[in-house]
Amino acid sequence: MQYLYYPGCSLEGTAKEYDQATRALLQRLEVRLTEVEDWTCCGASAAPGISRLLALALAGRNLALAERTKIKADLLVPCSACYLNLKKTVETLRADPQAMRDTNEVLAEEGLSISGKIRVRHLLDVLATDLGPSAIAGKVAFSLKDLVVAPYYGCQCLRPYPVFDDPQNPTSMEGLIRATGAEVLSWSMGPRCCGASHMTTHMDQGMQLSGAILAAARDADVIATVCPMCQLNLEGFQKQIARRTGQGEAKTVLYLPQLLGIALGIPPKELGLALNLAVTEAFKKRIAMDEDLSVMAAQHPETIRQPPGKGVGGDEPISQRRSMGAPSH
Amino acid sequence: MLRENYHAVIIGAGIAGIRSALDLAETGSDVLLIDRAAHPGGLLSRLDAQFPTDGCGMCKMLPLLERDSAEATCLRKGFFHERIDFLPATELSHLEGGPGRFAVRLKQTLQGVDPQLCIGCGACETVCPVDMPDDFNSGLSRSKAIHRVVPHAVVGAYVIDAAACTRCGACVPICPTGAIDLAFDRRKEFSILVVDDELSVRDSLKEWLLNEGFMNVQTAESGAEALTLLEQSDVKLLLIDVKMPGMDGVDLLKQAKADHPDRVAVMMTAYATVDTAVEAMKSGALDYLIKPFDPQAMLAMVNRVFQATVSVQERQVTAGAVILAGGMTLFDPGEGVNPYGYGTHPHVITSLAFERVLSGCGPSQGRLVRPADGKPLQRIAWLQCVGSRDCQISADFCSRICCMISLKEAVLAKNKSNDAVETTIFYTDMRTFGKSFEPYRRQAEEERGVNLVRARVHSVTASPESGDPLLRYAGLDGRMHEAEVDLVVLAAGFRPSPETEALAELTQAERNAWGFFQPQPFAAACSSAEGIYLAGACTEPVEINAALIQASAAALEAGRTLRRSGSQLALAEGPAAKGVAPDAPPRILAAICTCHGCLSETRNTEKLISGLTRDPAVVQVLFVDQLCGADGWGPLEAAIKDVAPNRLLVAACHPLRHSTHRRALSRRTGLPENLMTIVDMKIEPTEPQADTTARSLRTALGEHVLSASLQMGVAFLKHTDPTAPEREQVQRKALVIGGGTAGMHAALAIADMGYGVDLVEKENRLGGNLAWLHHTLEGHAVKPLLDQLDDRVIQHPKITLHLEHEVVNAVGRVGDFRTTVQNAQGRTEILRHGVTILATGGLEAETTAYGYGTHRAIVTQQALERQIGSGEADAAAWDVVAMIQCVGSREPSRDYCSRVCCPTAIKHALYLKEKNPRVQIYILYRDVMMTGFSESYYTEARRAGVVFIPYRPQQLPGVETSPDGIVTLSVRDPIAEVDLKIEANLLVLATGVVPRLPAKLAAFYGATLDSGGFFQEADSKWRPVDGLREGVFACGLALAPQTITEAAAAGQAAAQRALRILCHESLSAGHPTAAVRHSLCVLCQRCIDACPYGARSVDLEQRRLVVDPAMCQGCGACAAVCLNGAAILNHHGAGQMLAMIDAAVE
Amino acid sequence: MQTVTMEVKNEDVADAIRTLLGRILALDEIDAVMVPGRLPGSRSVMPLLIHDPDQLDNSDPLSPAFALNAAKQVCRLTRTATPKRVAAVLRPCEIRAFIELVKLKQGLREQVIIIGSDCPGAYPNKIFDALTREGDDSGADHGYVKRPSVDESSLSKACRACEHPMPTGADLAVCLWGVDTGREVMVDAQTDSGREILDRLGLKATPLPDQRAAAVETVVAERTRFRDSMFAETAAATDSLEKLDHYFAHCVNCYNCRTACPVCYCRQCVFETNLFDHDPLQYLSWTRRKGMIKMPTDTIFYHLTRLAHMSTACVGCGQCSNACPNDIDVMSLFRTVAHRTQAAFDYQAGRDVAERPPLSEFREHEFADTAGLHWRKEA
Amino acid sequence: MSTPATRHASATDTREANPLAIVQEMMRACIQCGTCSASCPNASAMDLTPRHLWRLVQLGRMEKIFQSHTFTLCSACYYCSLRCPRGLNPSDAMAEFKQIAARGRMRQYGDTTHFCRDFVDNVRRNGRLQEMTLMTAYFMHMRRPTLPLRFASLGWKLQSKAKVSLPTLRRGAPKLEALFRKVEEMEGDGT
Repeated sequence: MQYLYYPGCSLEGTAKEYDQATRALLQRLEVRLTEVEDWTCCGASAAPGISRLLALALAGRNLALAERTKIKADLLVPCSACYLNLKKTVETLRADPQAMRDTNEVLAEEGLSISGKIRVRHLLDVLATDLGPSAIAGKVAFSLKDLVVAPYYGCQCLRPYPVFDDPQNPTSMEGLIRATGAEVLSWSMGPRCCGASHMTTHMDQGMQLSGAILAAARDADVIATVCPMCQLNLEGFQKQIARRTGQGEAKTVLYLPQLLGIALGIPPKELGLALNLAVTEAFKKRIAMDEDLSVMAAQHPETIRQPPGKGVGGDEPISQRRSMGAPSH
Repeated sequence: MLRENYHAVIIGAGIAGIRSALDLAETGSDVLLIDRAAHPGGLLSRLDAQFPTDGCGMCKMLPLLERDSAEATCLRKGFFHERIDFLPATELSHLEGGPGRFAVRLKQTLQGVDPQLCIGCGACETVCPVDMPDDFNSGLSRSKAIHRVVPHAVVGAYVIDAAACTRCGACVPICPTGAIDLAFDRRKEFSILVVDDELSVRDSLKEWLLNEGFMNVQTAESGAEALTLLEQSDVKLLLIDVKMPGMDGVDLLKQAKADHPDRVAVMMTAYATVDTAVEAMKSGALDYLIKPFDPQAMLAMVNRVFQATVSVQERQVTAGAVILAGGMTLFDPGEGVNPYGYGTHPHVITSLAFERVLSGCGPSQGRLVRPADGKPLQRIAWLQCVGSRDCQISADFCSRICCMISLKEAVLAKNKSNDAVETTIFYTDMRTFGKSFEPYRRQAEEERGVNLVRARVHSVTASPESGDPLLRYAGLDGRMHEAEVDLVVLAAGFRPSPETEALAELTQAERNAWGFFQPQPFAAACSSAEGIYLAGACTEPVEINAALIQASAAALEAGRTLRRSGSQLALAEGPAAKGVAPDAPPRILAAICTCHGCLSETRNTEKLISGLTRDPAVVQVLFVDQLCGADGWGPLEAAIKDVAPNRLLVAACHPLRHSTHRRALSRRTGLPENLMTIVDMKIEPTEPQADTTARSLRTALGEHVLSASLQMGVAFLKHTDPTAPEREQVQRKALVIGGGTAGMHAALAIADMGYGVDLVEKENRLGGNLAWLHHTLEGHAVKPLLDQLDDRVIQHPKITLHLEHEVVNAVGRVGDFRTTVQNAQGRTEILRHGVTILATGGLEAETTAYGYGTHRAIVTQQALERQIGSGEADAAAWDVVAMIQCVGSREPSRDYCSRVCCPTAIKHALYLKEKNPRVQIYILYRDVMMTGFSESYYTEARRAGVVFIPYRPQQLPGVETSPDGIVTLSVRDPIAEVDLKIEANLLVLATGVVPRLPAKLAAFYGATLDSGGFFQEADSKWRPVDGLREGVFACGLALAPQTITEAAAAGQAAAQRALRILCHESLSAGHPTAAVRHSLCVLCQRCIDACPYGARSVDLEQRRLVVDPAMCQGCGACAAVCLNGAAILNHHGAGQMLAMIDAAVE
Repeated sequence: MQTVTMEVKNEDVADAIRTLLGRILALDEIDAVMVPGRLPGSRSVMPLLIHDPDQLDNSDPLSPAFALNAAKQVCRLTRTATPKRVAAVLRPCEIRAFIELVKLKQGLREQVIIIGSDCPGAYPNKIFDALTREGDDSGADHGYVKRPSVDESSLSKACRACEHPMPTGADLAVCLWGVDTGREVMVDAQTDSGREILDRLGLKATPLPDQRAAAVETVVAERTRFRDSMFAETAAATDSLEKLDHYFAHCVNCYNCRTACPVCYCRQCVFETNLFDHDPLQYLSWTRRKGMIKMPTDTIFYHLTRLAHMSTACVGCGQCSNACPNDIDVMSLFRTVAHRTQAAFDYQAGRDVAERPPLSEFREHEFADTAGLHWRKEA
Repeated sequence: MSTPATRHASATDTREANPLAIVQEMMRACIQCGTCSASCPNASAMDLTPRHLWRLVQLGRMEKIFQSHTFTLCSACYYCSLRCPRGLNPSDAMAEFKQIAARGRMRQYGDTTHFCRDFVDNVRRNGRLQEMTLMTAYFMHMRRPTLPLRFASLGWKLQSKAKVSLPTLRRGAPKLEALFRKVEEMEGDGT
């Protein structure tokens, strides 16, 4: 299995560990990643706030770079914001020939062109659909038995494009988490909004939304995320939220590939666990992580086997939003 | 028993199918009615009550004339008509030929229980181990794998759910009549070949299959080996691995199918080669399984193939026409986003399921309790537009009937709880678009306290405290609201029924964007395919009366095709049976069913014989085994020919089930049907004996009671008057009053069937409102329709046109009316006719509201349409156009929605937008009544930038005019919370429709008007174009506000109803009918008031009371109120009843 | 004009009424007056149809007895429309019976001017016969009028239990109670027709005296008390099939009660039709089952049928009891049952000609249910 | 309050003539059912509900719309788009407002527009986002001395984890200059 890889700016900065863990996990799962050469910012949510064409061009540039590589593979994106931006750009360009022409005109400045044929895939989509829980279960070296994990999806990998999961009641993480031996927290906050950039622009509102998620994860040991923005909001503002509301305790927040990586016995250091802002002592103890984060102290004796009778594949992708019909006149 | 040649085959036995079938049968056609379900009645079989009566009236569809041709019983129990054969669980599998000569191939799935043998005793149900959700009750109750589909159905009562059945076999020995066949032997023989290069796959598959009872399984490790085996044995099913060395699976498939195309093959594939497997389906593979697969899934598929092979019975018939009446199916709210937690939240159900909650045979026997936990219901919320009016799920249409269903359900819930239950309906537009809908809504809201909240609920979650459903919605006040209720009812919309796609392919009938069948412009009952007609909700979700009107129109079109193709309709005049002289002494043959020997074992038959023959009227007593089956009716027929009785007494179980037999027996022996009676023996199974699992049968009646029942039967027969009912001659000609859309359609329909028509029109031209209508919402030009109708009417040899004539007087009754018409010069003429169709039309209502008449920029929608038609409307000159809806409508003074105004306003708005995209259009409305597929034009109008502003009748928009030609409207926008001033170049008022049916004219024919001045139907739902007086019909705007297409359909429906009468030389209502003993009658006339059918009157000349035999329905109300003993009901006379009572207490 | 007075001379109230009748008969539009009276040389009181004003001397408008309920006789006079009308002096119970018959289209109300008076009650036929035989002829008349509540116990039981002694529904009501009948009687118009007649008689208008209401109330209260105790006794006497058998033990199927009943309007009773000409085998079969049956059969059945048919129309005139040769108290049972059946339909026989008899029509909401049709009847 | 109805945008209107045109185009089919409002996680913090805002869009009430901060509170969670029964995309329409505000340099939306502008400038220069540089620029623009303090602890934490590199000055021409310039040229806009 092979994918083109677009890490995005956050994964070079605040979400370095997401990048590290993704690479380490996929390597362990024998998936080859080819990073798109000379990639630049996708435009994030800011570019559309300035100009539509600029947004298309910034994202389009990266898509064009990906298309230019010789490798015929899907473009894997771990950052939900980048994923949505790139995905939306592809969809827009496919649907709007004028936008396609304009974008190509801009990209021509850099000698690039785009066809819109490339498929943009979220990391969670690849993990849940292409690899599936069985790929994890078969390689578990360190069972996370008794650990309760709250799967937190955030918005932009689910909406507005319901590609691989139910945008309102998502479940794609659950099989993966169970494959590690961990339990899945039953909650309804998985697809709720964390407040996104409100943390910068409307801090009160941002804290309220993130606070609600943290509060609902009370009974979980870990919150698993698949988006740098969500991760930062949940781990970086935990203390401020607790101070403000007068309740709430420190909660371990991990990127999903980190959690899966631990179960596969990948050394914490390779998963960038030291870079996380919220990893509780209890959690460290649970996974028997030693101080220098390099070794797992003991291998768990149990091996988890694939449940019998289940095929590879996982859930059917949820069908795309269908086009609306109108009666013949 | 079934015929081979039919005039028509009707696919779908819901109410529309039944209506079409009855209409055709009543005009002399032989009809085959099929349904994929095991019972007739369709969706309506699950709805106990309909508004506005809040009761059921399905039986009102039954014939009122020649009633003896059908069984006058509850249609929920069964459907019997001498010209209609019903095949349950049957689908169309092939169709060729054309109008007049269709070859129809049908596929009937046997349900495991022989309906001829099943007596509905229920013994099987007690031993069946499979507990599954009951489909009929929407899964709110449990059933067994072998179960009754419809709790109250009499025929074909039990079926086996093949998918759920475990084939444990427990039910087979316990069935006392041996009606159950699980096909074990055929399963053993069923030949399966597994082809896979992996030994482990071959072995495990074989083992699983053997365990499932498939004993004839062979395996092959390569394509070549498989081909050898195929030559040697008759393999029915192949399971083929896609990827094999040498010949691969697809090659094998092709070769295996080459000489045996009916061989079934299923491909087995790894995930990687799914594409190949999909490809293989093009080469004839049925399906594919992805390895590693679940044994259960594999076995389910094999079972399915097996069932399809063994339990399907093919049948070929011919038909002159085909009517598609497959109806619609409920949207599954669990589909897609499912924000309301359907299927996950226990207290969220569909409106159809709530119908079951209300039903006496529902999960809680009609008690108003929550299905999941039995908690008494105190707060119920209905959520409208679930699966409708939702572009996200390709449903840019309105399902039309959900608003009224919810209102009705809320009222029924109120009824059940003595108004204690709190009911709230969350809606977007309350679409009360029919004649009686608005008053019903008003009553529900104002008198019954049903809360109507204009809001779309966003989500349903469980309350953290109680677990009860918690609704979240944004109120009109701009605030978020939460409401906790006990039960959420989702007013789920509708989708085409599942077989629509296949039917479209087989019949070549086109479908629309949403998968419903597409009718032809102005011809709701015509499909795009010749000879294929459309009835009911298969074209659009519709309410009962629209479905029935369209069904009658479809019957008319089918009849027309039959006539055109030279089909002879075989209508027998009068009863086939020869009469019995009134004074002939009764000779009764008593035939008693021994029902699989049960009677002879447990009864002293000698005693029964001596008891019966003590009365010399009983000439012979005959014991016959299985009178319910062909085995029993043979000996009985022979005995009748031998003994020549003039009365027949039968004792058997379930009298209704024998109605078809009885009719056939009457035809073959000449013994009139009304001189046969069937006594219910109430057969039930015994408890199994200790040494066996088998049950036998016994009658539930004690010896004395059985004897008394038989004696009652004898008493009944002895006193039955053998005189045949009176018949009245028919003037086989029609009078149609009004030459608009509906009138012309009605006239042409009747004339095309060969009967003369007098068409009377007040004006000097035909066409009515067609003259000024320019185009329809759908964009069809109106002029060509008018020209075509005009030509056809004028040139039709059977139509006599009376232009500029008015009806000045009329007398008579069904079959013989005399109408005096007068022309402008005052010359009169008397027309004689057997039926009358009132198609006097309607007009745009007049108004003085909003300054109408004071300013030339204030016009009505009709005026705008005229301007558009004449080219006067200069859209380019207008910057702003405003429209006000519901002017003078939906108010207590005119309490109905005119239904055409919203489509007209939007039609005009779209037209103006097209001509001048810059024109701003504001439509001020109360509820946007864009029902059905017209909803998409509402969306289109919104998309085109038309601004819709809601107003409340309590706060009407203000209008001011200025001399510069500008009309200023002031209205408050409730959402934006701003007062708007709209300066418009044109203000268009939608004043609605008023009927033009003078009460005096209606009274000539015994018809009455409703509160809106429209023709009062006999029943707004079930007899939508019939007057209370038989022989008088209405259509078009005189009947109700209608579109052109609806008026055309109503015209045809009225014609079809009229043809039932015209096709007879003489008329009879059938048995029983009322009569008058003049010697006793003192003319107190209580019976006239009591007669609900208007069949009784005083002949003033003769000073005596007369009964119209064609109109009397034999209800007996007259006999009940008559104190003189003068009003009597033939066949239920006082002497007869007294004799039966004496026999009963003997 | 609403109310007028008629002067009473010599304390002869009846004569004052005769004067009134004379004036009415003198009107153009009135052909004849029907009034109780005695044929010369006879003791029995019968309705007389009088055309010649001189014959009014034979009339006895306040007769203390009525051998038959005259309602059916009024029907004979009003079956179809005639050019002129008749006037009829009727007792309140006769008026009520006539109104019931009008509802059943047996007579035309507008064809008759009804003159009624406060009814002190009447003697049973047998007692009246005895009284007149004793020669106390005139005394029976005058005493009865002057002392309306005297000798209550000898009045007919039906009259003593009659809580409607006022001539409700009459065009003209002759008022005796609360009026000084030594000097005058008052005539009150109760309908438009009544008022028209009064207008043309040229009599002195006067209001009704205040004390009248109290006087009426006293009478009604007394009779209601009697009625209720009669109901209780009768109910107790007939509360089982055995007791009912006993109650009607003397019945000989003479059907006199049916003939005497004013509201039994059938041309021929169903019990006189061949429906009850049973097969001899039938009698034998009945006695075979029961061991013994009373002959004639169908007596209880007959009375029950009459109750079923007529109790909602029963006006309580008591003629059934009057007519019984074997002194069966038919009236008490009929009234007891009728009281309940009429209450069940919120109906009162003879109260109002516009009121529809129970069970004769469907109310709109019953209609759809019963007949399966939704039909708005013309208003 | 009573004002004459504003003229509506139509397809031919240019963006300059009617800045609302594009949002109107997007939201015309709205039937004011309120599903968006009820689904919005930020609705409680908004001065106008989304439904109210769309109605103002349909009625063309510019002044009321741009008195409101509603669209700045959209966190682009797309719940409303998921559920809109008309199949509209209110989330994207909100983003469109942000653009209008940014283009129009509307002072009242300083927080939002400055953030976008600083972000894009950062990208223009560096190609990939320099998070620390962005925040510094943003805080400077906002000219609110207390603002940086709210992020101080987080900033320190991030730095201690070496997650944010110190601002490095990129030499030479901005990385994406050509691309940006072309866009500006094509849009004929000084942005």
